[in-house]
Amino acid sequence: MDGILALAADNLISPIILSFALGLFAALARSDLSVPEAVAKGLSIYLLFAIGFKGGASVARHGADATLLTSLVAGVALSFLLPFVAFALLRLMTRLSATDAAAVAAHYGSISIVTFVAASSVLAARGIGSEGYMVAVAAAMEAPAILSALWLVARAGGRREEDGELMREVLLNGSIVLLVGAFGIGLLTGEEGFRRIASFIDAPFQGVLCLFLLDMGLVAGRGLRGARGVLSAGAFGFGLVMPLAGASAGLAAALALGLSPGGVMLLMTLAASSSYIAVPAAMRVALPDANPSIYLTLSLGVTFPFNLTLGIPIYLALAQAATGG
Amino acid sequence: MDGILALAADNLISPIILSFALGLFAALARSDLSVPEAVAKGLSIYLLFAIGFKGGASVARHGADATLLTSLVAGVALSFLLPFVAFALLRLMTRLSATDAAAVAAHYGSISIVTFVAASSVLAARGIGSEGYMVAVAAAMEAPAILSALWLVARAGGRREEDGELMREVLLNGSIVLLVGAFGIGLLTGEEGFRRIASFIDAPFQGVLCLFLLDMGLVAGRGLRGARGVLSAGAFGFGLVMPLAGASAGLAAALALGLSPGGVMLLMTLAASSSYIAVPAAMRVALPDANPSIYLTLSLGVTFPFNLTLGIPIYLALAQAATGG
Amino acid sequence: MDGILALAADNLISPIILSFALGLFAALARSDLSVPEAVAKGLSIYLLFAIGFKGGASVARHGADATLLTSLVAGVALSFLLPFVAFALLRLMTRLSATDAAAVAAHYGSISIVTFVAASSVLAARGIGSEGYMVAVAAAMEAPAILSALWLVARAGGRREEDGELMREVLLNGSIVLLVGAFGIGLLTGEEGFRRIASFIDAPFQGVLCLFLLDMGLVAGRGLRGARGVLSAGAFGFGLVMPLAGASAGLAAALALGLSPGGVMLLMTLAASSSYIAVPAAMRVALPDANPSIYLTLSLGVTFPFNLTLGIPIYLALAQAATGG
Amino acid sequence: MQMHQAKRVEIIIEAPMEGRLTAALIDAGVTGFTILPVLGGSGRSGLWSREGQVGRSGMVAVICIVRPERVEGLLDAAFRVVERHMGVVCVTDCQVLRAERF
Amino acid sequence: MQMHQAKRVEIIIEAPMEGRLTAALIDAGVTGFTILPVLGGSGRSGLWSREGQVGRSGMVAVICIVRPERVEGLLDAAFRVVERHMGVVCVTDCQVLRAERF
Amino acid sequence: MQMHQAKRVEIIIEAPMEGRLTAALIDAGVTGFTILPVLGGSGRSGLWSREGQVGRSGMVAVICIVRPERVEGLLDAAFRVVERHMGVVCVTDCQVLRAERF
Ligand SMILES: Nc1ncnc2c1ncn2[C@@H]1O[C@H](COP(=O)(O)O)[C@@H](O)[C@H]1O
Ligand SMILES: Nc1ncnc2c1ncn2[C@@H]1O[C@H](COP(=O)(O)O)[C@@H](O)[C@H]1O
Ligand SMILES: Nc1ncnc2c1ncn2[C@@H]1O[C@H](COP(=O)(O)O)[C@@H](O)[C@H]1O
Ligand code: NA
Ligand code: NA
Ligand code: NA
Repeated sequence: MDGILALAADNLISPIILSFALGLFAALARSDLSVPEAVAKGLSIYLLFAIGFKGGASVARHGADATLLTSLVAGVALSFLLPFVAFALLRLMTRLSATDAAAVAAHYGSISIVTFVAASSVLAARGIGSEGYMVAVAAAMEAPAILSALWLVARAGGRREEDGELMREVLLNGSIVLLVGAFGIGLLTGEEGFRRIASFIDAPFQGVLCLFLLDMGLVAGRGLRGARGVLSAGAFGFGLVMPLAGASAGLAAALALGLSPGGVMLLMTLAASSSYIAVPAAMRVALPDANPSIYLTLSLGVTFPFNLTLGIPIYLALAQAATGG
Repeated sequence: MDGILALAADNLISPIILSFALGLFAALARSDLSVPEAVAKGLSIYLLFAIGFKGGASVARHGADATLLTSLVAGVALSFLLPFVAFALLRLMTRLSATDAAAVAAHYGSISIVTFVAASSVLAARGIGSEGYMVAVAAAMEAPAILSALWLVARAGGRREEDGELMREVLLNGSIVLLVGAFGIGLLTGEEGFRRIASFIDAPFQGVLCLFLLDMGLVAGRGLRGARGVLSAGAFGFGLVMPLAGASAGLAAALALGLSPGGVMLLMTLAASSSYIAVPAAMRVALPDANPSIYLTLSLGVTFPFNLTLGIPIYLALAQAATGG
Repeated sequence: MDGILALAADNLISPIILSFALGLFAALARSDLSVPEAVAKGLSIYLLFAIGFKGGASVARHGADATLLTSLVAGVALSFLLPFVAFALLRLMTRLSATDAAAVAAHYGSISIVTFVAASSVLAARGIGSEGYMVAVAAAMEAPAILSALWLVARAGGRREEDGELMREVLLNGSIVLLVGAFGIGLLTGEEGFRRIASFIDAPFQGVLCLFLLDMGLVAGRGLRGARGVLSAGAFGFGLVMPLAGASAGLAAALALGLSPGGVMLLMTLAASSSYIAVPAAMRVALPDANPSIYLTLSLGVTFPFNLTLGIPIYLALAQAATGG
Repeated sequence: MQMHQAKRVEIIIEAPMEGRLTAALIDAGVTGFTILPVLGGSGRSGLWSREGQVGRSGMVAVICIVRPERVEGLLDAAFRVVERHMGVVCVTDCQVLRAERF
Repeated sequence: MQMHQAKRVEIIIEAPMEGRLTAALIDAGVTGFTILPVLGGSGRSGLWSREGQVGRSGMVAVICIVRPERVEGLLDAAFRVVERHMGVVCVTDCQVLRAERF
Repeated sequence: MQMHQAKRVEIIIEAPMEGRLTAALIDAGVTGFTILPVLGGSGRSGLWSREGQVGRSGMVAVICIVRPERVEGLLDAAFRVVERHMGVVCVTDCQVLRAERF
């Protein structure tokens, strides 16, 4: 317990978290500080490219093993199943309509790549290794949750748009393509490729992450400001309980897979995190009647900060305790 | 005198100044070279974050002393008082209306953070240290001048908009929040935080500054091109005299405070520089009848290049002479 | 021959080429991956500034010689003459109208600075030196081809817009001004300037190039997708034959000039490459009846990828064989 | 200058639906349109702003200028896409040069 | 397709005044509007362009579609904000789908 | 609120021609206009999108609000520039506040 607190305190005064807090503060104080949309997108392209490439290069270095495949399968399964957990919890804790609950559930089955990146940074700062292919697992977990959510709505009798395009769009979502593509490039070019562009993708990584989290703080703060009154206490509680439930499922799966302590922590983080790019866009197309304020505020305004500040140290402590690592 | 000339010559052929000159040339020659607005804003976010963070980390390293507080107070006082000097000079040297003169005066009481950054770079290149908290002084000097200007207009009987929002907007201006916030982050995370992101905020700093000054040159050049005939000879003269007046006031204050040679030079530069972000926006809201071409052209087209090329070496030479440093 | 193949294979699995391939794949698969226009422009500003500066600093280091001038003259001559070769080939291989053929020819007389940058990277990765002033030659080759194309249209009786502005616009095109300007800054500030900003313009260069080529792949892929059916087999063939013709002319000129092996390869690459920035804009103004799909698809969709993947290794092998270097 | 009557249809729609709308327009034979970016706005679902967003969020404005007789078909096609989504459809009378383009 | 008469009000205004204008609109009961970015322009105060600017400079275009009976209130509210500032207010007749939204 | 009849002219034109168009407008005495960015579109020369482009490609929308009696001169000037180029010119009736500005 003491370990967790020390870790959390240490985590809280890192430049990354403080940058997020600065953004949050600026938005809540109605400062006009803002990051242009194009710059935010540019930073996210950099982060996806760098994290994908580093993952691929690390697999090239250490070699792939059978766990790569079983991990991918486990990730897909988690993404399929977590929406059902989320939906049940939401039905229990809130009075959201079936459509709204399903839309929220889709977000929590999917993942947040920035939370993943922040968790990787914590591992790196502590010198804890992890499986490079967790990046591929992250990509594999983005989409399946959407199918579960659509199935939940259909079962609840909700009308939903027939749309053959949707799955193609989600699977070829820019962030998935870039992450998997950069992973592939890292895998193919290996050590030699990494050396060539290391001073671009490695050295400035933490700093770019700071600026990106500054922007995430701004977006989250603006969302919270605009959504005052949108979230019931129950919904708010869900935003804190669900990541813990997800992390537990992730822990169980990771131990079954036999991952390293770092890998266990990353899979927990993925399961605990919730989407804020691919899934919101998909929900606007597939479930236009679901209220975007609810799922965006929960995902970006409640769960994302929780994971960033308290969640990640908790998951790391649990992962180390469970693996004895 | 020889020292100043050598310093100025040396300063003039630095990549930073030449980048500014390139932008200026391109705009005057009507090249279509341009930096997208979003990129320029991204570069300025980087510069503010980096300079704020470095200032905070430097205070964390060297410890704060009583001079921090007295310096902040001195900065605020300079920002309040310099508009009166500027207004008097303008009334003497030009035939601008009271409203136009007050709007210009507000710009010269406030500061230009890029001029400050350029001055810091000159210090760094010469290995001259300075007080890290000068960044906080810079932030404190942004806003007070606006109040003085509004008071000047009111006294001159000029109608002015009642607007309670305005001061909140100015004090929570994005650039102030980012500068102070990054300063705080640097202060809290200290040496350890700096080490983590040094390869982002330190190594590429000079290069980013080059690109940013390229853009400043473009903007200044476009302004000069558009404003042909807007400035009288008197106004033009004011754009060269006022920075020297400001720098003298800054020198007096800095000596009274007992700053290091580098710190003296930075306070002189702050007092000599004029705003081109926070104040123009505030003037559009508060003094819409003031002509923006006048204050933008003076601030960006005359005083900014003067400070960048001749001003900074002069202030450094004077600071060194006055402190014997 | 074996050497070329090994070189090509080696070239093909570099991060740069794979990033381009990823963009191409994403666009052809209709992923929504995209680089914002402002970011793409920001990356290109960085690349132009860095390559220009490095060229200038290199000339400052090694000194300029008489070949600088003769090389500039040769570059201008190549740019003037290649459109005639291209026009003749197009008339032979395709049924394009005189206007369309002239517009295409203008692109192939001019150059692609990204292809030049990619070729420089291949040289750098292999530790092969080259004349720093090739950057200036590249700039000199951008515009002359446009005059040749206009002359070709006029001769063919095509109506063309009288437009005194056009040449000024082309010669003061943003990319030319930035490239030449940065070259000048590098030349003036030399070794000392380079040291100051090396960690900005040198260290991350390869990585930035990757992201830029990712975007080029996206743009090329979108173009190819939109232009299905626009190109006849003959036109497509032209897109592969013309760079080889250009490279041969470049080789002859380079040998006559007595350039180093690296310089020979760069001049071949310049002659083989085709414009995608300055010339398309000029053609929209001067030859609005020419179909932009044709010239953009040929230049960006056919010749650019060809040069990037197969062309550059071929030119390097030939340059080394011809100079015995 | 010879002018011709036409209709200007302005559709403000969520960015993730842009592709579906333009596909529906093209299916309905409307091959001329222009897409403008939108910075922010307010409606029944509250205020929003584009700044700092990274996903395909926000809205776009699609402008189509068509001959009067084609407006009905255009609106039918657009309505099927917009129906259950946020957004606004607004038609104005206008006059155009070069009628052969529409 | 059932269309309804409405008014389209387009206000081109300095960016630093955007927040005050939208606040005034909301105060006046106008809760639907869309904000478009502006690249540059020319008016009595000369030419300007957005490129390379870093401050909150430039202009934005605010578009409000309202029922005809609300246009007067809207213009009153807008005018009080715009009055002493640069910018343009322009009203067009238009027709909208889904009148319940306005 | 006192309104005045005016014309709103919207010209969608290739970006490389923007400078020529605004110069022609100013020559013709039209000193008020606003330029909006365009994200993409479709016309007789097919679909295009601005994303990732680096050159001065794409289109812009130029909006001029003028007194009715000046519209003819404006269109003549614009037409000479636009004539052989891609793009669209569309005129709507509108009403403006502050007629002295136009
Ligand atoms: N009356 C209106 N006038 C202009 N734009 C509107 C109007 N109503 C809605 N919009 C735009 O459509 C978006 C979604 O509106 P809504 O579906 O009402 O939430 C808003 O954010 C605005 O950008
Ligand atoms: N007649 C007009 N038509 C369209 N936009 C205009 C017009 N007049 C002014 N504007 C816009 O409003 C801004 C300020 O105009 P002004 O207040 O006349 O300086 C200009 O830069 C244009 O963007
Ligand atoms: N009917 C139309 N309505 C709106 N915009 C159009 C229309 N036709 C063409 N455009 C715009 O003008 C550009 C060029 O059109 P075109 O000359 O037909 O290729 C298109 O890409 C659109 O942005
Ligand atoms: Na999850
Ligand atoms: Na000052
Ligand atoms: Na060429």
